[in-house]
Amino acid sequence: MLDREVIQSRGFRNVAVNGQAVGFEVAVRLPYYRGIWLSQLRPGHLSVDGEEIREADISWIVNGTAYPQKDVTKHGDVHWFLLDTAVLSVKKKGGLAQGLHDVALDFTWSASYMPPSMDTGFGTRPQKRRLAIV
Amino acid sequence: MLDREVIQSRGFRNVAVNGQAVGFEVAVRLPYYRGIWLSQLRPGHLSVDGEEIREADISWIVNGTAYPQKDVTKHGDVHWFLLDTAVLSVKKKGGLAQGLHDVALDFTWSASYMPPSMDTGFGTRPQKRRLAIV
Amino acid sequence: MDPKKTRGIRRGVSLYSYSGEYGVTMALEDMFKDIRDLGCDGLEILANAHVPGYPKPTGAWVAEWHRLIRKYGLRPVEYGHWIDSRRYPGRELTTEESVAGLIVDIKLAAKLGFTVMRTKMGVISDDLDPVANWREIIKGALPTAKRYGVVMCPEIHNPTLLDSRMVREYVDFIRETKTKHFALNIDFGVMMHRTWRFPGMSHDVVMKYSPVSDLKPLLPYVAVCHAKFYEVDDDFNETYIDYPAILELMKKERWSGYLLSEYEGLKDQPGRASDQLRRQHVLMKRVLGR
Amino acid sequence: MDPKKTRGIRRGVSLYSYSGEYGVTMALEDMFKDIRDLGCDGLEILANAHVPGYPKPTGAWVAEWHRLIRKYGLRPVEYGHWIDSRRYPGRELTTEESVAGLIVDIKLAAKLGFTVMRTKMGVISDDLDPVANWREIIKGALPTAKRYGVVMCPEIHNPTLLDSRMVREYVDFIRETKTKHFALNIDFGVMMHRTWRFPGMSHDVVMKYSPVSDLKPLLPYVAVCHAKFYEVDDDFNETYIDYPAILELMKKERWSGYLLSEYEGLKDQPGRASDQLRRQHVLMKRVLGR
Ligand SMILES: [Mn+2]
Ligand SMILES: [Mn+2]
Repeated sequence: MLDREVIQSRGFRNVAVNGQAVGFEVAVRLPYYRGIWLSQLRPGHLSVDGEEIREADISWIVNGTAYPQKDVTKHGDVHWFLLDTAVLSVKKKGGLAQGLHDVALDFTWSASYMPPSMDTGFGTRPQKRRLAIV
Repeated sequence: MLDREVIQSRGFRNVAVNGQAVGFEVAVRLPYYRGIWLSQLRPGHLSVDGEEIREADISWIVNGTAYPQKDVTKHGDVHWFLLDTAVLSVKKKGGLAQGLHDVALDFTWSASYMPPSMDTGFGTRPQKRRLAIV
Repeated sequence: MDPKKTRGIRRGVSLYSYSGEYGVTMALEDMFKDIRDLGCDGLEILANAHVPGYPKPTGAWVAEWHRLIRKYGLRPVEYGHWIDSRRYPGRELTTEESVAGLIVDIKLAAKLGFTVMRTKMGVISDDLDPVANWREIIKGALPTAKRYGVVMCPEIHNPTLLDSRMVREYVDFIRETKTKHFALNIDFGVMMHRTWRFPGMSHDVVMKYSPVSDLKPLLPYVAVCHAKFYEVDDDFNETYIDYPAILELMKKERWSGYLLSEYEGLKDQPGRASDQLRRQHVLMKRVLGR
Repeated sequence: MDPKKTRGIRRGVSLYSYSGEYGVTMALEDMFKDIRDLGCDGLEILANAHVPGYPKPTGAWVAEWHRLIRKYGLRPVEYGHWIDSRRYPGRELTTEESVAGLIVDIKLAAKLGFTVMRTKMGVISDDLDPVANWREIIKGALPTAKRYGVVMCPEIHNPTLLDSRMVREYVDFIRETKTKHFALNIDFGVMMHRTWRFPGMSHDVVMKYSPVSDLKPLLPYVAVCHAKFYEVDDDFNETYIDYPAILELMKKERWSGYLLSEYEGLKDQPGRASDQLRRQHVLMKRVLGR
C-alpha cells in the first residue's frame, strides 16, 4: 500500500550515472480521490533542507516517462493513476548527502467540475517530511 | 487489508438456514507475527452485549471448515495462516437483532519457543468492538 | 440490465466512500468484500481511480475485474467519470474533444458491465452551470450510448437546487430528445437540511437546500441516486439528511433503481467509513424493508 | 548460494520487522519494494507468516514468489520456521514428528530458494534450553538438509548469553558431527547493553547481556545474524546495541554473510518501521562501507 503521507518514504534516493550521483528522486502520491491528466497538474515549490530547487532542474516521472516540470500542462494524454506514485526527479551534482533531509513540496491540480474560482482549490496544503537517504 | 483490530468489521452477520436465522458469525484476525496450528489455539470467552456464549455453541471456521471450539486443540494439521481471518460461528436461535452490538472476546495460543511458564503469554488482552448487524 | 427496469429500490455503494482508505489500507477486493457484507450488490466506481491503466486497462485486468464481480456477486451499476473541460490551461475543450473522450468512457463502461454513467461535466459558474455546449456534447455521444446500452447522467449536487433552471433544462432536454440514454443522478446532499462542517473549517457555510417534496416531479427522470451521507448515529439517524422522508417518498412514487451510498464524513480514521456504511444500510433497510 | 561463501558482510532485512504493518498497511510486494529501496538484497521470511497455504503453497503462488524475487532483485537468505514442540497440549512432539515437520520445511525452504533456515526449537526452561532430544532431531534432518543445500540454525537470543553452556553445546555438536548444515544465527539482542522497555511495561526488566568480544570465538560457526534493533536516533546511533563495535569486530575477523535487520521497536505507527530500517541501514553502511 502507499504511505498515507503525500511524500512517500520509498523512492527517496540518489540517482547515479556511471557511478556518479547526478541528482535525486522523491516519490509522491496524489492526495485526491481520482487520477488526473498530467495537464491538470500545477506543480508548486520543492525544497530540501530549506533550499528551493529551481524549476528547470525538476522533471516529473509518470508511467515511467520523465516530463520537464515546465511542460507538464502540455500532456493531456498522460494519465496519472490514483494508486501510482509520481516521481520528482531532480538534477543536482553529487546528489544528496547520506542521512536525513527535510523535504517540503506542494502541488495542486485543476478540477473542472468546481467553479472556475475554485479550479485549483485541492491539494494546496504544503507537504513536509523528514526522510533518510540510505 | 485486514482491520488493525482483532475483531473484524467484515463478517459480522447472521447465518440463516431456509430463511431462518440460526446463529451469527464474527471474524477475527490473529494478533501475532506468524500463523499457528489450530492445536496451538486456546479459545477464551466470547460475549455479545455482556451475555456470555456457551462453549458448546461456538465453532471456529478455519480454511473453510468448522471445528467445535472444544476440539480445536486436536487439529495439529490445520494451519491458521496469519493473513486469514478465523470465523467464530455461534449457534443462536433467531440470530442477533439488526443494529449495534458489543462484542467481547479473547483467546491465546501456545508458543513453544517461550519458556513453558510463558507458553500462552501472547494475546491475553481482551478484545472489544461495537459492530452493526445489517 | 437497465436499473430502471429492476423492480423496486435497491441498495449499493460508491467506492468513493472509501477514498480515505483506498490504496492506503484497502485494495479493490477489500471494498468488494465490504459491499457484499452489507447484503447489497450495487456498485459505483470512479473510472480514473479504480481502473489501473485508465482509460486503456489491460485485457488481464478486465478479466480480473469480471472475476471479482462474479466472486462477490456484485452488479456494476454506475461508472463515474469526468469531462475535464479545463483539461488544458487557458482553453476549454472543444465539443469534438469532449465527445471523443466521452465515447472512450462509454465503451470502457460497457466493457466493464456498467449501465449508468455519472457524467461529470465542466462547470463555468459559481452556481455550477455546465459548459455552454453541453447539449452538443451529449447529443454527439447519444448514438454511442444507445449502441452500448448506457445512460449518461449529470449529477445534481449541492449547491444546485432541485427546483432550478439548470435541472429544468436537463429535463427539457430529455423530453425534447425523447432519449433513454440521458437521465439524472440525484445526490441526496441537495436535501441536506443541516450544514456539514468540514474538519478544519471554523464556521459553517450556509447552504440553500431543497425540500424533499421537490424530488417528486423529477423522479421519472432519475436513473440513479447518490445516497450521500455524513454521520449515522447510534440510533440509526442520519444527522444531516432526512433519509426516512426521502425513501418513503421514493417508495410511494414506486421509483425503481439503485441508491449508491456516498460516505462524505470523516475519512482519515481507518474503519470509520466501513462502520458508517453499515449503519447507513441498517437505516435504509429499515425504511425499504430489504 | 551459500551466504558463507558470499564475500564480505552483506545487508538484508527480515520481514519480521514489518509485523505491525503486514496485512494491515503492507502486502508482501510492498515489503519487497522497501527492501530494494535500502540498496540491499538479503531477505528473511517467516514461513507461516509469509507463505499463504503454508506448509503447502500452490504452484501458482510459488511461481509468483520467484517472479517477485527476480523483479526486485532480492536474494532469499533465511527461512524462519518453528518446531512447535508443544503443538499438542499435554505432550511433547516425538523426535519422529519433529523430524518429519523439519523435512517439510527444508523442502519448502529450498523450493523458495533459501539457503539458511532459522530453526526455532521448542524450549523447556526459563533459560531457553532446547528440548532434550534436539540433537536427535537435527541429526534426523541433516541428510535432507545436505541434499537440499540448506543450513539449519538455532537462534541465539537473549536472555541466552554468548558464553554459555547452551551455545557451547551447539558448537560442540558442529565440531563433532563436522556438519556444514547446522550453524548459528546470532541475534544482536544478546549484546543489548541497555534494556528496551516495551510499551505498557512500568519498569525495566534487568537482563544480562554479553560483551561484544564474546562474539569473536563464535564467528566461525555463525551462518547469519539477526541485526536486531530498537531505535536509531537522528545521529544514526542505535540506542540499545553498540553497532559500530559489533560490525568493526566482524569486519576485522573477516566474517562473511548476511546481517538481516530485525526491527523490534514500536510497531503500531504506520511508516515507523520503514523509517527506522532506513536509519539502521545508514548506520550499517557507514561502518561497512557499502
Ligand atoms: Mn455525489
Ligand atoms: Mn531474532
